[in-house]
Amino acid sequence: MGEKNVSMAVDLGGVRMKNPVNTASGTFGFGKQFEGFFDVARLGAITTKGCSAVPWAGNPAPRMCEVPSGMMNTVGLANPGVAGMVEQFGDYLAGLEDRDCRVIVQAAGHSVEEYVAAVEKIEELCPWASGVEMNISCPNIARGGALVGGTPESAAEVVRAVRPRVHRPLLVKMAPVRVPEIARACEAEGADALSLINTINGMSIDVRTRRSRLSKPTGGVSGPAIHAIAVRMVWEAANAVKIPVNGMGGVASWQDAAEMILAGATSVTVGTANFYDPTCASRVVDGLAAWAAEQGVADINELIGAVEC
Amino acid sequence: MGEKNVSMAVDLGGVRMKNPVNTASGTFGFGKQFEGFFDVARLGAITTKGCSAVPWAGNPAPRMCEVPSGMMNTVGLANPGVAGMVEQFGDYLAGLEDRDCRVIVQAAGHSVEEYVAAVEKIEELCPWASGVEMNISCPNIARGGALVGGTPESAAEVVRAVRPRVHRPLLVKMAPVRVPEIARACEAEGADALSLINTINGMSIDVRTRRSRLSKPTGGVSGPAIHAIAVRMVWEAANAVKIPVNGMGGVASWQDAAEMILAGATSVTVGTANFYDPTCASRVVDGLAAWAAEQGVADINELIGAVEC
Amino acid sequence: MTAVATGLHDVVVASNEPVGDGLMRVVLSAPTLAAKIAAGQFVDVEVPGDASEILRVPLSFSHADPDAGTIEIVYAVVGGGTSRLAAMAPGDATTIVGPCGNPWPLPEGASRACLVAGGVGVTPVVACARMLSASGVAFDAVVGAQTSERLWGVEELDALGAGRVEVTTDDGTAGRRGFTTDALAELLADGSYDVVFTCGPEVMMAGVARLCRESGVRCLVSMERMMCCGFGACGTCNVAMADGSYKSCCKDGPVFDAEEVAW
Amino acid sequence: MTAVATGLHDVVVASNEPVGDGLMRVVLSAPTLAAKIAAGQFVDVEVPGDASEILRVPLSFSHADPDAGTIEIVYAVVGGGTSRLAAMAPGDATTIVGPCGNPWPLPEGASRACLVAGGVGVTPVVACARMLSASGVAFDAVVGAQTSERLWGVEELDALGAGRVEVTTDDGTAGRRGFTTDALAELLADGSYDVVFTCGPEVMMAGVARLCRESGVRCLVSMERMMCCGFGACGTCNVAMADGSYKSCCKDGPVFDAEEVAW
Repeated sequence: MGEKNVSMAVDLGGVRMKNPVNTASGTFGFGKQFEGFFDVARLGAITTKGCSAVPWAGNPAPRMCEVPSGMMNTVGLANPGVAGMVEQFGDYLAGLEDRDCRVIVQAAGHSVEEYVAAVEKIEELCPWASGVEMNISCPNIARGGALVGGTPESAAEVVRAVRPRVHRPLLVKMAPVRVPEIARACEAEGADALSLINTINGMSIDVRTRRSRLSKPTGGVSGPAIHAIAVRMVWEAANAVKIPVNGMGGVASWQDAAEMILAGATSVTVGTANFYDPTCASRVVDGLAAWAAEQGVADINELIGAVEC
Repeated sequence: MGEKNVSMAVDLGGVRMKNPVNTASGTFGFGKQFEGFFDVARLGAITTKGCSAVPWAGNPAPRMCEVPSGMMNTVGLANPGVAGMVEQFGDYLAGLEDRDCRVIVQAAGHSVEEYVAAVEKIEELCPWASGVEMNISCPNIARGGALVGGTPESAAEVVRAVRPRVHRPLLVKMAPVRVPEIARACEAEGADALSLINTINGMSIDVRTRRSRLSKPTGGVSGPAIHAIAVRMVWEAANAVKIPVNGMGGVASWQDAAEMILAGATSVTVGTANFYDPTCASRVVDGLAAWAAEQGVADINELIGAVEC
Repeated sequence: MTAVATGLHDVVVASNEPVGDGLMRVVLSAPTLAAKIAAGQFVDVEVPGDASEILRVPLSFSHADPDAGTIEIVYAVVGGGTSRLAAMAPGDATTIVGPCGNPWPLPEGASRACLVAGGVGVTPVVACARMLSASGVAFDAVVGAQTSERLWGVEELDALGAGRVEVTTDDGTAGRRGFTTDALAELLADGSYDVVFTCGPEVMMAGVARLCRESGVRCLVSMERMMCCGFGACGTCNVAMADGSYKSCCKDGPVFDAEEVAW
Repeated sequence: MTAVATGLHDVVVASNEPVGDGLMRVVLSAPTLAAKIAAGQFVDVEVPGDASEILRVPLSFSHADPDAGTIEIVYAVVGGGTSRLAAMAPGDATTIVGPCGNPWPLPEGASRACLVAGGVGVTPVVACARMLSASGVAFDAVVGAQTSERLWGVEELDALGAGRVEVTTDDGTAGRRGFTTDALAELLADGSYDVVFTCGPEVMMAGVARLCRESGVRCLVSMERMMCCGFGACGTCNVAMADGSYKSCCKDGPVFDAEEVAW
């Protein structure tokens, strides 16, 4: 094991991580649920479930179904609200920061107003948070459900409104659409880093009942099925902007994570794999270190974007 | 078996098919290769490999790699040219039309000029063809490799140029991006039907060599991995336009095909499954007929877009 | 919340054989988990073989034996995961996540209980019977199945000291033809039960809940939901509550008071 | 083009056992195909079990026996597909697509041939030897492997009437330490061969092609490519030709004249 030889620390737009491994919002709860599986503080960072200014109940059941090499969900951003998160998990999350694992709190909203309200609550109640990730892949209620982050213009609008209110690193969680354009728009509005990809919208129909297999017509596809698509989008984003990219999408092994880094990701985020392989993120930490040593580099940063094309 | 009770004929923008089953360009050769597996004339239609005005060699090896529940390819539109196709397969394809299986010839190009040249050759040399499908998911050489059909404007430009030169039904094979906008743009320029989805661009990296697993940085992902995404895009397109939709993407069973029809597809196209399950399309014909009978309809057209949301 | 932290456990198949038509009984050697899992909780089983089905299979257990270090699971073969599980042989190794969810509670002062099981819902009900007999709580039971070939648990319940065990089948091939609720209505008539524990199809549990409400007997139900994780991370196993809120089947359940649930 | 149309065949595993370190020999009962497939062609095997790996596995065969109705395939266990194939038991059923590609041609008037096999490339070479001995063409052979544990085919070639069989291994654990090209160079020295048939790693075949060119002996190579279908539909198995064009490994090959190929 060559870990000791390789410096694994990365700087994700001001979020200083001791290693590049992060967890995806909505797949890792608030971290605490995983302490029974491994020492969560081994990770470079965790990202919390997306929280809004007030609690949201989310969508009816069924909220998930399986698809080949993946799954679909329509949880609908169910969350206890920022205050509820702090009440239940604030001490744990502050302690995680003390254990040298960065905590990124995700803000959810359906409108500029809701995003602003969410980040203001986070600034007020989460002094311990190392960063704020704004999920702009949510449906925009004011615009008939079109994605908030579905166009460069709408993405820019919400980043512009939120940026001055966030006094720590601001990550933007992009929708998997028009990646280079939207990446540049978010960078221009002052985002410190980009997180991608979010789930890809899909549809699955029970052909006997003629109904969606979810409680909504469509849901987000995640898992190994979308990994190759995610690597391509991370590569496009990293080539489009100068700010760092937090790469995710079907990462289920250190090899998947290494692909993300070679494609240009500064940090790599484990998502759906946390559900069925709850020690995955911890093993990715070790696997990446061993790979970096094998590749003969002194610093993992040398491998970021190092794919030869 | 209730087939006899149900009318299975559909009209795909003027291409009158005896049943809704078609095959995807680039996955069925020129049809003849499949006669050893089943009577190809059982299908409602076949779509030929994309042909250009002159032969194209295509990309170096490796042109394919596997991904979870799918594959990626970068064949690069290798084709014998319209004249080469007619020389090798013209008699077979004309005969297929006589056997009541519609033949849709796909036109490939990298610029407006190349598309125009391709369709003019098809009009000249393929009098037997029931329809022409224009693949606008190709890289636009004049625009630094951006997809010809990557924006509503660029899609409209090429459809506008080709439409007056095609004197039979014109299908447009869309890229899996900005679906509602591009679908409306193609409809506005006079497309008779829309074919979607084409492969979704992906990237797969060998983490030891740091190189793409294909001869190009990226390739097109196809197969069951993208089926749910394809069903969603077909549903979006069918809801955005009045012209019929030819649905495809990871269709590997009659159930997958039925989902496409319920989502709004008038015809359903089997693609990647032809490679590993060469009798799939023939079984889909039978499976759809049995399903329509089970659903208690007199005409398969009653099930198009019949998903309950 | 679960008292014991949910963890990952290496397990080995000790035995795996059919106990009915489409019903299998697997015994897993899982000493650490067998020592701490309680009746009503469940496990999430990794079933290797087909990487296209990524999620674990959540399953209730019928018997956790700390002395033998084993967990017995009676399961229905219904999909890809349970079909692959049915093909696992003694000695095959895999992993399970557990304990998941919360145990059956034993209401303060309860001295007589009735158990109602429908289909493969009998699995956690047999675990409940084991808990009751260990606690000296007398119980009767109703076990329903589609046919006699899909019936399991009657001998186990008898062996655990059940007073009466009423059997119902949809086709009358065992016990009386009809529904568990028909039998339950009669048992409730003598008015001697402090609590009813039930697991089965949701429509059946709704009927059981209604009968209990009419009889003023407390009813505890074990709910089933599709889920991704089993330990509160995914948020997909929501159960609608009577007050309009949602609760998590894995984190807040799977056992709920019937009065909480929106039927 | 393939003379016989490529079709889909139901097959049953007759036997499947190791013949070396990471080398397996499977015999498939496939009467219709065994009667029409010719040496040098290949098959595309469906290996069930893992739906996440959708494509068939293209494999060359060493013996097609029309009387027994069987096809013998010696294969290396290198990936998911061949690992699942290695786990198949006698009696297991699956399907294969074939015949794929074109047979080894027998050059007009050839009376003495040399066969050169590297690694699992020995499989189609043994099929070639069977064709030669049936046609009364004398042949010698060179068989190379990494180690003696990964060597197969020598006895088969002897039994088929090979004159000399030279063995080379990378580590010297069998035959001479070194490369097949070292042995071939010596055999070519006596100048008696009309044709060389070879299959193995591409770098080895390039060396064989060079030696043959220098000796003025015709060389036929069996190429390997990743492919999706095996019957000319996917266009992914292209081989670069010396004239700058591409040919299809499955439709135009897998056998090419070494002089056609861009090495």
